[in-house]
Amino acid sequence: MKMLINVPETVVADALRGIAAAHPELTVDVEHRVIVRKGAPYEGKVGLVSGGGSGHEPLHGGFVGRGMLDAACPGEVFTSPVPDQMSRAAAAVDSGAGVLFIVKNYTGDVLNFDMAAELAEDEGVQVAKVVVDDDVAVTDSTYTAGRRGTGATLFVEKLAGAAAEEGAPLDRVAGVARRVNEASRSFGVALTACSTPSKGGPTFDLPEGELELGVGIHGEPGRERRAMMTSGEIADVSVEAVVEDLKPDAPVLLLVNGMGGTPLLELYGFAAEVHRSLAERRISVARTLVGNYVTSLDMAGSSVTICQADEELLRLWDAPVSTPALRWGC
Amino acid sequence: MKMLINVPETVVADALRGIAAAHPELTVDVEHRVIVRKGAPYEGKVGLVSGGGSGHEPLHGGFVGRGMLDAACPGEVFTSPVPDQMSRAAAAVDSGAGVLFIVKNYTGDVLNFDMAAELAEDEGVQVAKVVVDDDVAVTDSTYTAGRRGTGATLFVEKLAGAAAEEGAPLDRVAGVARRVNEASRSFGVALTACSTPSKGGPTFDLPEGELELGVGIHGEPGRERRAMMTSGEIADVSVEAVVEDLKPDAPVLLLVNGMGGTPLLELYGFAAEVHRSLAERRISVARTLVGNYVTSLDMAGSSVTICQADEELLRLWDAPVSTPALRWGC
Amino acid sequence: MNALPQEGPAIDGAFLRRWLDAATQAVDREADHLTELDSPIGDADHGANMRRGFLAARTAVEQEPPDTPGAVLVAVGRQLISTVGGASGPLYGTLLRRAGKELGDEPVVTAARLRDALRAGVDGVAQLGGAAPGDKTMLDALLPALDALTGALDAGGSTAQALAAAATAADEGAEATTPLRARKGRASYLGERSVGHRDPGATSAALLVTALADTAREASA
Amino acid sequence: MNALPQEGPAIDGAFLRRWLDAATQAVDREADHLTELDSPIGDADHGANMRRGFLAARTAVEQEPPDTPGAVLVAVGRQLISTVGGASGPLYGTLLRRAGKELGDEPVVTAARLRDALRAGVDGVAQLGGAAPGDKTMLDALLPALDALTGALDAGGSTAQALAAAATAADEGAEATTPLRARKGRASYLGERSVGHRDPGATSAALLVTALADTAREASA
Ligand SMILES: Nc1ncnc2c1ncn2[C@@H]1O[C@H](COP(=O)(O)OP(=O)(O)O)[C@@H](O)[C@H]1O
Ligand SMILES: Nc1ncnc2c1ncn2[C@@H]1O[C@H](COP(=O)(O)OP(=O)(O)O)[C@@H](O)[C@H]1O
Ligand SMILES: [Mg+2]
Ligand SMILES: [Mg+2]
Ligand SMILES: [Mg+2]
Ligand SMILES: [Mg+2]
Repeated sequence: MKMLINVPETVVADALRGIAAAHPELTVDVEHRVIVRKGAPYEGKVGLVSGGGSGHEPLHGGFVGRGMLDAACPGEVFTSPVPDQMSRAAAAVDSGAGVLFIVKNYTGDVLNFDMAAELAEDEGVQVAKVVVDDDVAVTDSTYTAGRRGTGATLFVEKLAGAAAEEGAPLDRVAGVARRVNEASRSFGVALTACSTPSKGGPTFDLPEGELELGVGIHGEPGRERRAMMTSGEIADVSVEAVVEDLKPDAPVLLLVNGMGGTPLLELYGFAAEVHRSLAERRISVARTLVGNYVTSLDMAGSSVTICQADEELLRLWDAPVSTPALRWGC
Repeated sequence: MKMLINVPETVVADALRGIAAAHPELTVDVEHRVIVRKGAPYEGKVGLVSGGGSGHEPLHGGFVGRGMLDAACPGEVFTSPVPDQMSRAAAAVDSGAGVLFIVKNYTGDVLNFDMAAELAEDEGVQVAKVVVDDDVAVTDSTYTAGRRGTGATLFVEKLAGAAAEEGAPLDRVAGVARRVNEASRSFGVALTACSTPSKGGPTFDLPEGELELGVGIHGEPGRERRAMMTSGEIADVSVEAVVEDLKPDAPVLLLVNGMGGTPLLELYGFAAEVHRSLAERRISVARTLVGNYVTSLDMAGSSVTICQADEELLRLWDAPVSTPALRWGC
Repeated sequence: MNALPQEGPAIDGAFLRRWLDAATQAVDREADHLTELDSPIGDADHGANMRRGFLAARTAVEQEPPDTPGAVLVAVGRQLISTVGGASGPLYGTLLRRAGKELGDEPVVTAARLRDALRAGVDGVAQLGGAAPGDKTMLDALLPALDALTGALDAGGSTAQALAAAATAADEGAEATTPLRARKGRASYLGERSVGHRDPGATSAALLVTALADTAREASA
Repeated sequence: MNALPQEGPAIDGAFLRRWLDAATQAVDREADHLTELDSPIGDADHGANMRRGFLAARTAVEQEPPDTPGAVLVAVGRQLISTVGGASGPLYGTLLRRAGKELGDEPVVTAARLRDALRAGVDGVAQLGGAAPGDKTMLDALLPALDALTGALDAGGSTAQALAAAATAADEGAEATTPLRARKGRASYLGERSVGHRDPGATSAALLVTALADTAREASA
């Protein structure tokens, strides 16, 4: 599998140098692997820190900036970052108002963020933590590590980020984050596996005529393999899965997310089918975001995330945001 | 080759329905295939119309909005749109100040836009045309259809769009567009071929150990096949090609563009190497844009575009823009 | 004992509508092959483009059948221009519109008149696209076809015979594009690498001329 | 005529530094295999993770060699925590830090003391990760290893023999994860589909225990 890289060992460091070159509005510590919003800490503002394995770009580094994250900690590809990164980030963005850790629910991420929280608290930083677990493809949470954190992470980072920007205190920012996570559900589909630099090839093999339903964002296979479907059928399966689980009774925020390898042309066509499928279920869509936001390297496929929105969440969604990957209102 | 589609015949129409669903700020005429900025025509403002084959998203539809295009006309995949689309778009965005057609230099695009210009002028619309031809991979312009229009199209649409937004008259807007095209050069590299819906598979085959230098954005092979290179080597070849041809003596605008299938993680790493390579040639970079903007469906690869910038162009670059794919300052 | 040259079929509106039918069937049948040819030296869409255009043209002509040969050609040309896109749309569209205009509203035309009209159309293609013979384009099938048509008619051949000769020449012309280096269109970007591939547009042009010959043969049979 | 149980080598700082060396070599050698195992039921990074962590640990320990066994284990544990990431980093890091702390600053320890320290470390893993035996994790190699170690020592086996028994048990435990359905970690997302694949973490755990046995064997040889 050919990749636009130097050597697998430097992929993350190389990307950080590129982010530094392209985004003067960010402070990138390549050695310690922390991306910080210029000017942080902001007086009186709660600091938002997230992070996770690399390979999901623009998540999380692309969401650092006004109205969203104050810092992001990229780990190796598909490997959660180490505690030192998050404790360093916490120290860098804490204005005294405390720091919120936004953690996707994976054993590695949870363990490393927990250790980081201990370190940060030792240094006198007040830390709150929210774990994102929106993936309905993980059915039994008792006999698994629990639902995975996927697309809803974008909603949590945007909405909690907006609340923090408004000056809300740590407990309220954390409250918004938890509320958003509880109101969100995701379901992912893969048409191809992705290839990681360290493996140098596909992480699993998926024959021409088949697809994987219920995949995560780490190149792991899904819960079920099926014969290839049309965009409309995939939309129905995805929408059914999230609606069935959330049973929304208010307009939703919709993320039609590309896994990375699916062309935007196809993704917009899929978005049309998702809208059709939601309309058939009498679910109205308040806002729609279409694009490659929570990716799995070069995997072809998509995920659908819905978040039941109320007045406050809609206001926070529309609030100004200015990051490399998400920007409006300013 | 698996695709997230219904049937090849409806790919473009499906995508247009999705764009309509996701972007209330645009008016999408799915039947006649025209994407128009809401509120157009704007009193006294020159209208900018572009278009081309589909498969290059977000180009052009993703660049419709304040400070950039007033309308875009998507053709079938890799097939230039038909004259009726552009004449219809011209009529929709002409405020009386005239319309600029921004055309990528391909026989089909040029012929169809020319016919559209005739139709529009018959209807009393004043039309100016600029042909973008920035691809240095096409060496002899006498024995070819001439240099292709690729990454510079984004610069032309952004900068001419900003000029129009400032209220510049048609001849000045067209002048800016031509100046930007003359000051821009691009060079593309493919690690894989792309697959078109109509063909259902790769448009050419590129073995594991090899890459194509000097590719266009229509899945056509490049000028030369080489053994696979590192990100740094590809950056050097690309930078050498554009710098050699443009010989810039002022800071440049830089676009490090992904062909669609290359993960953002890799693209940022490549951007770091491009910066390094430019610095080694003593060329300073005024602004950098990294992302999948002028794509070739699922092709893995990259292109580098530089545009020599002066005070005016920098001001126009920084001017507010609000489109689905490019947004800042508002 | 060779058959004496016999007068061909009447070239009227019905004749050209039958041609459109035959041409549409041929394009539809060969679409995948044309797209295949357009892959190594193009962008893999020629077959899809031609199919889309001719299906639209046939539908339009069936809805309100023009009754003169000229009107049929103009209608088909218009449809191609407004449905094909790409390079081939305006080029084939111009060819047929020019030829149709040339024929005016005569209800029936001779093979010689049709030849002159097609000549005007092909000149239009050369003008619009700026290609010369040997540039590896549709012209490399169209020009030999016109010459063969002229030669056969001058030699007193029947319409069917002359069009058959034209079809053969078009096929040979298309075949002969393989060793050429493209100087126009997408294939030209490949430079030397365009050598060794048959030009898709020349191939589709041969299909259209062959459809004309088939129509005449069946009419005179 | 079976050999009488003979006293094993002294378990001091040098011994554990040699273990680190052997473990690092084993992890480096098996990295690709570990990543392979992590592909079908994980995210294809376990080998890269372990290699990165142990190379860093060896470098750190070489730079300033801690002289007590406890200090070596604590140093390695710290390095793993701050360089590996993923699930295995904190888990292995905790195992070794706990074990090291348990040993305090004694310059030389008996096999029994080491066993108790490792038991404390493994308890830490169970606590932190919340996994139970049979959940298809590193614990399924670590727990059998501890039991075998205990059994062999109670039976009066030498350090080398006891650690060899532990290594065998760890290997068997890792092998025995293949038919299990994962209930913790990434593999658990696959549900039934995790059955039939060997757990990468259990496999790397066996490598670490085997390195311990090899170190003892070479020392006592
Ligand atoms: N300048 C030109 N003059 C004449 N024919 C041309 C010219 N450019 C391209 N063609 C013909 O058009 C064909 C390609 O048509 P098509 O694939 O439908 O359009 P596109 O190249 O825009 O994808 C070529 O094979 C060639 O025969
Ligand atoms: N909760 C847990 N308790 C014990 N071991 C675990 C747990 N979760 C995962 N592991 C072990 O970690 C291994 C995976 O490690 P690694 O691939 O490095 O981390 P990640 O799963 O984050 O990519 C698994 O094979 C398993 O043995
Ligand atoms: Mg991992
Ligand atoms: Mg085309
Ligand atoms: Mg083509
Ligand atoms: Mg793993």
